[in-house]
Amino acid sequence: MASIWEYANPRKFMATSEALLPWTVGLAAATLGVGLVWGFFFTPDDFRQGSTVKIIYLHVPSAVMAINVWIMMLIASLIWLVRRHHVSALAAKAAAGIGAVYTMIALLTGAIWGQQMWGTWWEWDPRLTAFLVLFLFYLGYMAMWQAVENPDAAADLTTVLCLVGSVFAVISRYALDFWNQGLHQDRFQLLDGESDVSPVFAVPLLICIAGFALVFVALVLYRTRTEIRARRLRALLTQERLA
Amino acid sequence: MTLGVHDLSVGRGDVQVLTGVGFTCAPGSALVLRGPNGSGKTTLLRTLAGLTPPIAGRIEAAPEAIAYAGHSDGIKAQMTVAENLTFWARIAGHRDIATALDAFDLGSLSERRAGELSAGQKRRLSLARLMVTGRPIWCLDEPTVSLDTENTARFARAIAGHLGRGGIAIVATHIDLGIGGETLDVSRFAAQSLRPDDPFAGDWSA
Amino acid sequence: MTLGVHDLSVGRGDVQVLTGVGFTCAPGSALVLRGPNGSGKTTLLRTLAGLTPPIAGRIEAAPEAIAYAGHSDGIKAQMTVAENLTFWARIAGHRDIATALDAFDLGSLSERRAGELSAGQKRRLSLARLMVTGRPIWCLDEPTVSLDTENTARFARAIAGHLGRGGIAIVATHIDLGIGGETLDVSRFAAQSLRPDDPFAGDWSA
Amino acid sequence: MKAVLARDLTLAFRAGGGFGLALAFFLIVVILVPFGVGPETDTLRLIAPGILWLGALLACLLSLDRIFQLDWEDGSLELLATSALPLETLALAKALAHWLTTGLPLVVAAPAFGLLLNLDPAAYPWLVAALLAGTPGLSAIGTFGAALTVGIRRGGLLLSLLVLPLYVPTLLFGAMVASRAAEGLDPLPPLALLAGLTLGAVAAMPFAAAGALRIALR
Amino acid sequence: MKAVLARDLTLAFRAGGGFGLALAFFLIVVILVPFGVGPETDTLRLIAPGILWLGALLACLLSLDRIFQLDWEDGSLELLATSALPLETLALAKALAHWLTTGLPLVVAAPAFGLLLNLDPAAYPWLVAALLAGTPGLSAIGTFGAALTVGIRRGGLLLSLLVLPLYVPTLLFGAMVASRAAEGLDPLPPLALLAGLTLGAVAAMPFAAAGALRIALR
Ligand code: HEM
Ligand SMILES: Nc1ncnc2c1ncn2[C@@H]1O[C@H](COP(=O)(O)OP(=O)(O)OP(=O)(O)O)[C@@H](O)[C@H]1O
Ligand SMILES: Nc1ncnc2c1ncn2[C@@H]1O[C@H](COP(=O)(O)OP(=O)(O)OP(=O)(O)O)[C@@H](O)[C@H]1O
Ligand SMILES: [Mg+2]
Ligand SMILES: [Mg+2]
Repeated sequence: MASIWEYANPRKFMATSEALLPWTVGLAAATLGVGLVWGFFFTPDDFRQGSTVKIIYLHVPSAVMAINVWIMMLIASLIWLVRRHHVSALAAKAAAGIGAVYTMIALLTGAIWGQQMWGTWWEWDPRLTAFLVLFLFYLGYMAMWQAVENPDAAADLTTVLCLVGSVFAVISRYALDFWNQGLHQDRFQLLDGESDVSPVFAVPLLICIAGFALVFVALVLYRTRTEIRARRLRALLTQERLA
Repeated sequence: MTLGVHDLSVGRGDVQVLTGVGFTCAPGSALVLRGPNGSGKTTLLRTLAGLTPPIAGRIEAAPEAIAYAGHSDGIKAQMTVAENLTFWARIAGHRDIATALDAFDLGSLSERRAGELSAGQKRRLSLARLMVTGRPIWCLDEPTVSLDTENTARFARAIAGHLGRGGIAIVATHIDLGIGGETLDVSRFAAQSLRPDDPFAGDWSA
Repeated sequence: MTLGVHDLSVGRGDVQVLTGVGFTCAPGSALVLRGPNGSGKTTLLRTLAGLTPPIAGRIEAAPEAIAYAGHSDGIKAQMTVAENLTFWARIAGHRDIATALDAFDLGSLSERRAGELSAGQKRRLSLARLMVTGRPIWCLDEPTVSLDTENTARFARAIAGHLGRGGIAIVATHIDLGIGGETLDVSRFAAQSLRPDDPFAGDWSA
Repeated sequence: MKAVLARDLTLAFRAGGGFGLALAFFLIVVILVPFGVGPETDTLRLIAPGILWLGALLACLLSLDRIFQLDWEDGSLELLATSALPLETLALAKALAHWLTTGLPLVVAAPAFGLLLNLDPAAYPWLVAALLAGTPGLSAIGTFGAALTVGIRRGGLLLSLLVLPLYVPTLLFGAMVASRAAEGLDPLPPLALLAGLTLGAVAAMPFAAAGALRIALR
Repeated sequence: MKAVLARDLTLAFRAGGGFGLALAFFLIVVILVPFGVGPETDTLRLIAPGILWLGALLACLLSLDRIFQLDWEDGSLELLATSALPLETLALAKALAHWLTTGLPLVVAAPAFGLLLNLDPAAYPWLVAALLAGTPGLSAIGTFGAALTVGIRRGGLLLSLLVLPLYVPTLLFGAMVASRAAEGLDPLPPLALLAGLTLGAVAAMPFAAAGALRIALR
């Protein structure tokens, strides 16, 4: 059987991802479309929050994904560190931009929601703060990729950074379990039996989360391809110069 | 202590500059690296010194045996000549700087701030630094730049002394140094291609 | 445009290095400055270029006529060779960099980032910069450092062309450049004393 | 002048050029303050305009030493000084490039950072107006300071020390604009003073900076 | 190790070395704050511990890029890397030298600056204790950041961006010590946490920094 590591070869990856990309894009668009339309137009308003509750379909998926993306970057970076697969490092680089945008969406929607719910745009509770620090790590991570000339050195250095930032990713997910304080919504268990969110909201929300995840997969494939092409271009230019 | 280099490929950034480099230096022998601008002398010396990892091949000599002196010399402008030398001597684990000062006639300059030296005086200081490292293999990149004739002769004497003590010297230069030794033209090994291990290179059309 | 220097005293910091320097350069002539390390060649050139004010004496030539090239070359590592040259050409008020690129065979390197050049290639870039300034008097401090024989010849041709157009070149060097011209040994003017205008010097006992 | 401006902007956008980092630093200062002083909303609202200005000022400060130091280190500055370009024009071009890469992004982003500190809604437009009027002055004064400290290896801290006192009036009036707006008072007088300060700084700076450069290069 | 330490201290005390400038910067930040937030004594007293910590942190930050950058520029770092000295030891010596020239003076001077901000008298000893426990951690984390950004020309701003988020916990607990003391609460728990953070940073830093240096020098 072919080893999974074959896909770490850029050429192999380009071929496979080319075949996969249309499907992922289609699936992502469909899932996200269904989830958002369902959530926005076919769910009742909340008795307490009115139509504001619909922000949930943007806020929760983007917040969840913002953290997941960082964890994915961590895994990709570690693969680079251990096995020196270039595609893996480039995937981490490609994911950072998406993760940062998700984080920003979560921050913005959270702020708007907070303005409605808590009467303030921002609160300094542990989870929100850790999340904001995570955003800073996204920025620093991208700046680091920008600043270092040599791609291999950049990959190594950003890996170190990614490792350190993971602490804050974990805190922004589990802060409430540690400190059990703060204004922010408790972690609700969408999947276990006694969900505290009525299924009317939960099902479209789950679809939205899946949609955001698929959008991420599609974008990351796309951006990784772009990164590979950029490296390829660089190699070709160098080759031409040397010829 | 012999320096053996076998089938070495060296590069800078994405580019492989030299490939298949091989030579051996017995104790007491010098090797002069020659080659036109951009042929890869500096790259080879940096790789020997352990500053750049080789692309392929083997270097037979502990990196702790090698002292490197390149274009930038690690001299602190705010410290005096003697303080600069003492620092490097202490890092190398001993304290005698008098021999090195003498070898390059720095005695009269030893209390001067290094920032107030002329180009040639600075160069002498960085050559003196080599002597205090006490390492057997010297890798020198254009060591006589800015030196006048008298000091070039001093440098040749220092090299001769080092070889006489069983040391080895690898020297890249464009001009004649009068230190004897074999000459190696690095352009023989010119590769100037992408690194062979670059997965983004090669023909992708297939 | 003639360069005349009359009874010039030059110094660095508190120290007067040369005194009584005098020479004239007619258009089309070169002057080679020689002298052992630390004798004051760099100091003299910097003074001529207007970077260091003279202690005494007169320099007959507008500072706008003089282009200086010293040890540091004002090259931005992040910009390409062509971008670097274009910048200096624009500062000088014109846009043609092709001649300068040709003169030092930089055509094939023009899209390279300047940070990725070897020592000799960088030196060629900084010599090419001189040509785009379009100034008649060149003050060069050890210009052929790091250049191989082929490029030293190129440099000699560039100087010859410049002199042929009625330019002037003052060149400090330790090695033979093959550019002809008169030779001036600066150690003739050696002063190595405190600045004569230093009010804290002299005999205070009286 | 255009050549210098174009080059500085190019360098800022190239790898390691540092564009956008001032913004990031601003953000970080704004985030750190609540940690230091505690997250009580009322306290924060009270000190918000001051902190925003302080953040902008520190972010600006941190990038000042790039203005001349890099050019000095690689010898460009000496060559520019002996070129046909007057040093006054050089200083002006440098200040403009600094403002475009540092001040302008801060102005654009400030309202978003105001949210983090619970700035009073009435103060937002005034905050932006004040930053727009004040930051060019910060760049101009900073360029002067950078010219004074060029040639001193790692003059960064010394530079801050020289420049910060000069920033006091700008900070004072700048913070006053936003806080007066938040309290419902007329913010125009300090704004006018701020604009006056900036105009004065921009007008006088090129000469002062050029003078300082001439001395430093000697 | 001792040789490096001695050299760094010598360099710091020589002209242009920057000793004492951190202190001056600290002072200026502390002075600017009242201009920014207004001179009301109560507000000041409230935010004093936070501002003092913020000032210390920023002063520390500003000198971080000296740690490795100068040595990298003049080639010393490459020579040290090929010398017999392990890079871990080098990083430790550098962090220690940074703390001795930056952190320690801040600790000593902080009570005086507290006066300027009307710090509560009860808080003084605790402020000093907290700074003493916290600033070595700042130096250690900063050394790690400096190692990450060495070789990036003027990485100063990037360095701040990377390091400041890591300073958040130290700032948080540090300010908490003094403010709890001012409010009459028990300041020991945050102080213990602070010391723990510092110990962790000092223990882990040399290895992380040496790793980063190896990559940067390659
Ligand atoms: C700027 C303010 C806000 C930020 C930065 C923020 C951030 C976050 C983060 C980091 C998560 C966790 C994602 C995960 O664990 O994977 C989350 C989840 C969530 N947020 Fe927010 N949030 C904000 C405001 C709000 C507001 C105002 C509400 C509603 C009243 C809200 C409701 C939720 C809910 C229901 C979840 C899902 C619960 C969970 O899985 O833990 N958020 N948000
Ligand atoms: N940092 C770098 N990144 C990429 N390529 C580089 C770098 N430095 C040098 N090169 C390239 O590698 C090749 C070899 O350079 P190297 O410095 O080893 O030459 P050299 O023989 O020392 O030349 P010189 O005689 O000019 O010093 C050159 O073509 C050069 O352009
Ligand atoms: N910045 C400085 N401050 C004080 N003195 C200096 C400074 N730079 C050089 N000197 C001293 O001035 C004298 C002349 O130096 P200069 O650099 O002009 O010599 P040079 O002829 O160019 O020598 P080289 O051949 O070594 O380049 C020397 O004795 C030197 O030590
Ligand atoms: Mg070389
Ligand atoms: Mg000289």
